[in-house]
Amino acid sequence: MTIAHPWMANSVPAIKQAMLREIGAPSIEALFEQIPAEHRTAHDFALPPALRSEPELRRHMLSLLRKNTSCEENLSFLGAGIWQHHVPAICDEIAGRSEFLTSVWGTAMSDHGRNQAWFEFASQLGELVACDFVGLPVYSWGCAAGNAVRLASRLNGRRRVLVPEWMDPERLAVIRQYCEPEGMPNRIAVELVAQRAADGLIDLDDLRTKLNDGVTAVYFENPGFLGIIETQGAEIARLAHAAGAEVIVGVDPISLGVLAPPPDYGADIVVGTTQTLGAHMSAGGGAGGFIASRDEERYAREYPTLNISITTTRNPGEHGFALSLSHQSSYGMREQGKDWTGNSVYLTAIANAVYMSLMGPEGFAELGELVLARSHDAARRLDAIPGVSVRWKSGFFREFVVDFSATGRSVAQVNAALLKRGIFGGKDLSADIPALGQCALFAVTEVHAPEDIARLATTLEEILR
Amino acid sequence: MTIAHPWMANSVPAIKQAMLREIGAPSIEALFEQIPAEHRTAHDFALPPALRSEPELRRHMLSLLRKNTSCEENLSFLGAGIWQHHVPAICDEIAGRSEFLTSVWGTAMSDHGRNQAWFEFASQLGELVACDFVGLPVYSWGCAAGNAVRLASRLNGRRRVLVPEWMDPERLAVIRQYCEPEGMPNRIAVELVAQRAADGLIDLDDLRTKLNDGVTAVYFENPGFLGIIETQGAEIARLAHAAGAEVIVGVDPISLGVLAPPPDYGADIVVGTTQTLGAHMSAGGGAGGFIASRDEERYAREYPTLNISITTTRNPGEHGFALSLSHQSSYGMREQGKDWTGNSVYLTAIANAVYMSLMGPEGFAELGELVLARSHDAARRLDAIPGVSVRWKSGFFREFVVDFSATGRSVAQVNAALLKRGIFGGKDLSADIPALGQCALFAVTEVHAPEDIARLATTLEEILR
Amino acid sequence: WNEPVVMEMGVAGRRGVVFPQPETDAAALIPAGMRRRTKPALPEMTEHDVLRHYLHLSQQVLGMMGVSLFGTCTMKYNPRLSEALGLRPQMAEIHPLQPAASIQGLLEIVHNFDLILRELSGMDQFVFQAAGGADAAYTHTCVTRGYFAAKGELEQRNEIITSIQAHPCNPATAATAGFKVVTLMLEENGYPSIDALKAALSPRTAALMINNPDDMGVYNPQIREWTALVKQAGGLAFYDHANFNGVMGRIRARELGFDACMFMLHKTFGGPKGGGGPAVGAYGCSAELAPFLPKPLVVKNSDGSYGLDDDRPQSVGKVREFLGNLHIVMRAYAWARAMGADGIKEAADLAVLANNYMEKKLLAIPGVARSNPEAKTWRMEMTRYGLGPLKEETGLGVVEVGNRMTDYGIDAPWLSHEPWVVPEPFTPEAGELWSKEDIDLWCEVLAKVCDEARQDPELVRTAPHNAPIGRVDSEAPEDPARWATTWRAYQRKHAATRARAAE
Amino acid sequence: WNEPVVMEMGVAGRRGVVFPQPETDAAALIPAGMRRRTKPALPEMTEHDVLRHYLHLSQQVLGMMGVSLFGTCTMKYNPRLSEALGLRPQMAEIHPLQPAASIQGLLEIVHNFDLILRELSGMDQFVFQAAGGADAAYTHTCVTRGYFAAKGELEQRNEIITSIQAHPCNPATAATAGFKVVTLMLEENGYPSIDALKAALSPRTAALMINNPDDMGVYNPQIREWTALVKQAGGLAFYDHANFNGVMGRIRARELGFDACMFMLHKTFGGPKGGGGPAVGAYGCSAELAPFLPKPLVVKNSDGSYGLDDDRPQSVGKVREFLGNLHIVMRAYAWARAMGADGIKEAADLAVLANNYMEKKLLAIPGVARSNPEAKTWRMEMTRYGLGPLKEETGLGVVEVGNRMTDYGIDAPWLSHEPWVVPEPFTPEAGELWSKEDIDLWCEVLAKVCDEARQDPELVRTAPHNAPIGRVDSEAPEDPARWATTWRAYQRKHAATRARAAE
Repeated sequence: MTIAHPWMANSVPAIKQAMLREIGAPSIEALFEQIPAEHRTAHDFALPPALRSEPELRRHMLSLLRKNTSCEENLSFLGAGIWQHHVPAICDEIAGRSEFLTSVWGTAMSDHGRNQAWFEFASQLGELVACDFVGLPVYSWGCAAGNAVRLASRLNGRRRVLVPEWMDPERLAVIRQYCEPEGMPNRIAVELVAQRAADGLIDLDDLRTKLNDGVTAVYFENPGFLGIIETQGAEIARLAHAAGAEVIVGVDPISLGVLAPPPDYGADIVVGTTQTLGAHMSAGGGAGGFIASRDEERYAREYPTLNISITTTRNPGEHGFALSLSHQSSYGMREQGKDWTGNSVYLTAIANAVYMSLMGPEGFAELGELVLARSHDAARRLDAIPGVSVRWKSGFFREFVVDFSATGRSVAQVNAALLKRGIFGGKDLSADIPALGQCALFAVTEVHAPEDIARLATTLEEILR
Repeated sequence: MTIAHPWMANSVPAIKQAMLREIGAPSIEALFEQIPAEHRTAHDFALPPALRSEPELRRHMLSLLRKNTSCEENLSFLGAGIWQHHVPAICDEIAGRSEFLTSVWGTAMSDHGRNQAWFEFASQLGELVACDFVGLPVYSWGCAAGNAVRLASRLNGRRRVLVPEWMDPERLAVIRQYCEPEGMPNRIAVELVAQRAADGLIDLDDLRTKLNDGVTAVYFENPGFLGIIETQGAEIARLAHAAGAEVIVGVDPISLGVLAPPPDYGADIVVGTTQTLGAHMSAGGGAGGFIASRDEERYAREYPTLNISITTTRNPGEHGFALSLSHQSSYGMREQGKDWTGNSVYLTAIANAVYMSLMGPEGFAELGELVLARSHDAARRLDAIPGVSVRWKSGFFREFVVDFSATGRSVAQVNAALLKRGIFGGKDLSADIPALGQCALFAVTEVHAPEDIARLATTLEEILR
Repeated sequence: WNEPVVMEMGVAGRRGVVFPQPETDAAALIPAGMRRRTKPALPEMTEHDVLRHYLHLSQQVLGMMGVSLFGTCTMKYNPRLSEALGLRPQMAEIHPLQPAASIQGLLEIVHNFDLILRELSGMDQFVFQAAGGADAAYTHTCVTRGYFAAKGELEQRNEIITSIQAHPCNPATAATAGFKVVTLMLEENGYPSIDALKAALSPRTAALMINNPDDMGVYNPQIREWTALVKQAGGLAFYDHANFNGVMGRIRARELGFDACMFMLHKTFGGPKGGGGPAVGAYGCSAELAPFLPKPLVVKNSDGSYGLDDDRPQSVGKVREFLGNLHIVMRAYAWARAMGADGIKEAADLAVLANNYMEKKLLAIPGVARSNPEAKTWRMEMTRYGLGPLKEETGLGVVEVGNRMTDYGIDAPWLSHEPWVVPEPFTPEAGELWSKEDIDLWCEVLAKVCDEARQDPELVRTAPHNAPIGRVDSEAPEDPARWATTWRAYQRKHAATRARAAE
Repeated sequence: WNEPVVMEMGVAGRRGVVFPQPETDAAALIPAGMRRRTKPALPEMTEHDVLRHYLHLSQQVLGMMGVSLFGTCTMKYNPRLSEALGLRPQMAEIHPLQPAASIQGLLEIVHNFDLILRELSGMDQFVFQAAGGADAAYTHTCVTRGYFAAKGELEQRNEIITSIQAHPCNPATAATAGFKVVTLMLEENGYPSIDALKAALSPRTAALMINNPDDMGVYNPQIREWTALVKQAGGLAFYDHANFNGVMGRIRARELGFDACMFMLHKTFGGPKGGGGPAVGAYGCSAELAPFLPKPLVVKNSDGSYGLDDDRPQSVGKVREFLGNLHIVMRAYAWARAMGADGIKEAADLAVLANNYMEKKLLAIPGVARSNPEAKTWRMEMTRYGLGPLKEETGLGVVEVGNRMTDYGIDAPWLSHEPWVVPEPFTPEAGELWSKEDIDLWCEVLAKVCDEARQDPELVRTAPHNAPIGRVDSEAPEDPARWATTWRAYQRKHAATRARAAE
């Protein structure tokens, strides 16, 4: 290269020469002496041509992005693990600040501001989920659930976990991965508990049947995959605790301005998503998870996460924030550590902290009520379309199941027709839960105005006419 | 209002009450006692409904912006005062930093970083235009030219200014405004100097005829409105100086990596745009201007701008940056000040500073050559289309005049056809310079790839077939 | 950071941005003699180095990072949503000469915001070409010229009347436009008398340009009589609405008899300060003056679409190229929509409440005096105070106190426009943004520094101690031998200084 | 800023964001008993207050604002263009379940980046589901399970071999996946011997997971023999390419006999660190292993369009929901395109050059020792050093020195993964970003601090003195009675502490 690259300060030939002179090496090639000749790739790499100029690169990238159409131009009712909630502008502003964007891990003193922001993430999330101990984030809700099941298993040494039958297949697949496949000696068997067709709630009879002293934990969600609010939490927890199992509840914290936090009905460990708290969907890149519990030593000592604790400093009255219990992580103990940890979604946690600070108690309450109201409005409106019915007409949060079976069309057909009209219909459930027939899961949030709901309904009427 | 507004900290009813209690006022209404009852508007204001929630506001604003199509989705060849150059990403990053975005005017110490950035704006611009004195920015190129003419008139007490005949009508209108209309006692008469049809350069004979001891300044541009590089600058300056007039040259500094800076050919005062140096077009909101000259006291003492000078501080060896010559501004002397000043485009100046730092000498040289090459390539390609001819086939920078007269179509018709195919054609010159016939001014910059030029040409061929 | 000047940074050969090789040889395309001979001495840095440098500088700006009650500037929250919208290509990548059909959303914003301002002012048409409040004042002088030229009175009506408390841009733009400036002085009640106005009015009167309330928080209750008298004399009345924030939703300029007014969108309407723009001075006027407005105007067509009206033969032309800083108009429109009529009125309520609340705290501080002490009414949105008593007692005035305040994260207060009618003036404006706690903090810091001025004057005299740099030498920037607005000038003069020192 | 914890901020009733009133009554829609009874004790703040708070915190992060040669993290420039692109709705507002037809651009990016990584590694298929390097290592353990399950050897092959210098994520994910971990120790030349490997291999061997070069800058020249031996034993060889930066463009994992490898897009490929993600561990493998990869895969259809292949019966399923952090893949793709093949190779060249340049400077500092001092070759992209000699001389080690370095704007160096094989280790990595001057500065500061450790040990012991806060108490976070990862826990324990103190 004759021209220096803007991202490589020493790519100037004269600087390279000066550095070589300083160390007394004849050439850069010579510095690679450790690599045996026969290890080296003979040919040059065949990569697409370099776009070293920013205008060229920008042009190319925009030409690619332009081939996408997003949930901004289109009207989307997709949910099922990633949800379209409003992302306040200052979440982007703060998470995009160079200081946060490019930070690594300095010391508690040099990275004080970021560590404080993380502590504030955990503190505010702790308020929402009513838990005193909150770890730094993990990769996703599914990963958090997987970690939590393993944590429970380490606590009680048992190897069966009960989960709801109609779980998100995406999340369930992740949990299964964490629980190890058949044939592994320490496998945790994942067993499904039936849900009642009438109200979508967990079938307590089936739960009782499956609960025994081999069960490490009962896991359920609020709202569940199909949007249903599980009202039997206290009874489920009572049964689980009676059998010596831990109770793990998965939640979307955005619902907790209106819904009771899981510890209120007996949860020992709470997991869930952080995506809805100020993170863009980003094709799934907004996913993030958390693990929280009572601040009891036996729980804390089994956390796989990195954790930040408030502490004091040399200056009287000053707060500092430092890693807590890091030795038990994989960084500290390698294969003896609790599961493993590494880079996760720490920047998202800062956006989450900003989001929760903006929302406050009233924001979460207002948003929760708005989501309840609009999603029920939408359900009512769709239910009124001939041939379309809403499977469970109340008792849900944000998402609800729409049954197209009686229209004679498949969800795939309906969604294809909607797509032509600029609408992403609900997630097709027909393959995941065949028992439901041609059903789709529609998500309605605060980003959906009444006219959006009306547009969906009239468009569906038009399609199904 | 019962709910506090997110932008008004004291809109909480309890806080308002506490503040009223503290001052002993019975009500907020009472605080307005100074306004006589008969001054008060009786009715409530009829404004559109408030969109207090950010999601609603965002939705509304996006619905409006979506009705625009920009030069990003469309291929644009518009120039003529605002140009589409590449804006490096870090210009936006820096100019968008909260610290710069919301700064006002503290002290030299509390706003040190911003003052330094402004000094760096002036210093780098000074290198490009080869001037030692550079003021803080003014509103636009046209305003800068207007200020410069008035500055010249204050220097030599004369009241005629000569400008090229084929000036940008937009910019000329601004200059005329600054020179005052007929009937004003201190009016500076704006007189046009002919340009030669053959090469578009200034007609020196006409210039000689009009130059006399009443001329305060000769103003010309490089490149001129029609893109033409004025090669007779030294001769023009010689003639002007011989007549006792000042020489004011308007430039786009982005050309100065390849073109000679105006003082090289005798300019006394240099003005121009700052928009091309890292500012988005923003429908004209990117406009900005500058005034520069030799650092001679008699010039400096006539600047209407605010200026930042480097200075020392209490700490040995430390640089500081403070206002210079502010007393002569309208802030210091009201109607006795030099013209007037006020808020201008100071944030843009920071983006400009970042841009110039990124570009460096080689960046400006490369960009200048690329613009020269691509604009000439485009001109050649268009000139080859039957019926289409390029008015002046060389000697221009970025912009060139395309003559559609022989096609039998008007520029308006051609542009309408281009628009249908996603192309913004060149600026229609037929009304501004009727003598040229059906001509349009096309701008080609580094954002235009060879395939864009090919697309323009083949589209024109298709339209004109 | 002890950050060097960018001109000292970099290494030859480094690049911050590169461009593709041209497809044809460019050197031959430069006309003879016009090729640049010596390269500009710009820094040569990587993209990261440039970014890091300006990030460092950004961290050395206090402004609204602390509490800034910067008077006459109406510090508001600048919504970051609007900043993000401003970077959307549908705003940022719009060329002003695009066909109207391609910018319908933008024109709709401009038109609807025009309607909002009409409602708030009673005027009949707004234009946004002026790039700041002062530029809007200038626009008024241009419209005034056009109006009287059309009436054949331009040569006769060559005086513009203003008051000593009007913003300096009013006399300055009037003078720049070629008018003689007649300045009225304040009387005891805080505003010039009707008699003084009458004495100033004549057949030469072209216009009155005035603020109300002024920066002392005093409202001229005779303003309707004023506008009537000006009208009677054949002149135009222009309302500089720089201090609109305290009267929003209470009064309308047109109903008070004004022919024209201006709003500062970067202050009153939530646009970002940006250290001084891009800004907009929205200029509105009566139907009688509208033909003379700078052109083009944004209009709504009969088919509901929006267009540009350039066919305005009486227009005075342009005050700046194109339509103005429409990206700032977009922000102001968003602000107004987020506030609504109720919100705008409440902002005025809170601004006035906050000012009077702050006044109580400030007057409790020994050493602080108030402008127009005899005016016993509640003040409007801001009030001028003075540290004259402190200065007499300690020898330390508002400059030293301001410098010391920055050590506590409080940006130095705005002092006063020229001329200073109060000794050691300062003009804090609390507005509707700042919380009661912020105002309390601001006053506490002032009280503390006034106390320090007595207890430890040297500490205050040598302040700031906690800022990015030490107190600057402000004499060099006024000395032709030492001032330097560019690095090249600095190097030349610095070399000269060293050479002299060596002799 | 002496910034309070956000939980202490705000005033009841303030709002940061509001929402429209619902059209229907929502209260009735909450099932009985499921309504939240007490509101979460979150702060109540205005939008401006929240912004200002987090702006203050952002200014209290050093990181790359100074010079950060943070080893094993390969600090690169994170292009801001990609950050802006990431906020485009066509990236940010994409739902992962959108129909493939609506995300063709994204899928094209993923597929073409897959091709780039295939070319760089020789592998046959990449997948981006893993949300970090460690997650990619875990992906390997999952694929390993799937592969041997399909062969019916899962119960038999229950051991994974790694080395003590492999990144901890390798043994940790292997153990989490249910494998027994066999760890090889280093020998004098800096890597385990062939004999040790042979002794570890057996019919129980499922895989080898290894880095090369390691963090000492030592390249195992026998690595081809290693992979051959593993293959011979029936196991899979996984190349943890954490240290790829120094060998980019020189070697290909597949040609060295590896079955799979991973790249960290947030390190080697210019993605932003973000303090630890969102990240991507790109996992690539041979065609033989590809059927077992997590699904779905992004594929190019015969018609040139892109789609998702979910019909992969042998797939191990998922390691994380959806397709992974594709917004980071987008950034990595942009980085790779901006670099090109030549640029990527040059980056490796410069990283190795910089490391050896830095080494010369570091070894000139009294008190600094080098890992594997007997290895006399040029090192690869980074090398581990130790302040053991300084510690012996002054009692001050790398923690104190690092704290003091931050006083000079140099972020504390990365020390070492566990276990520490060098006393008082630190592992600086210069990479291709940092300039010669940055490296010089870093080394000068280290030299200065080592000198201070001798001249003024108390200054170093009590450092930092110039950071946002003083040195923290790191014992409390390990004490169950005092640790508090949330404000609510802190308040409870703090109250308990005070109560005890009061007794």
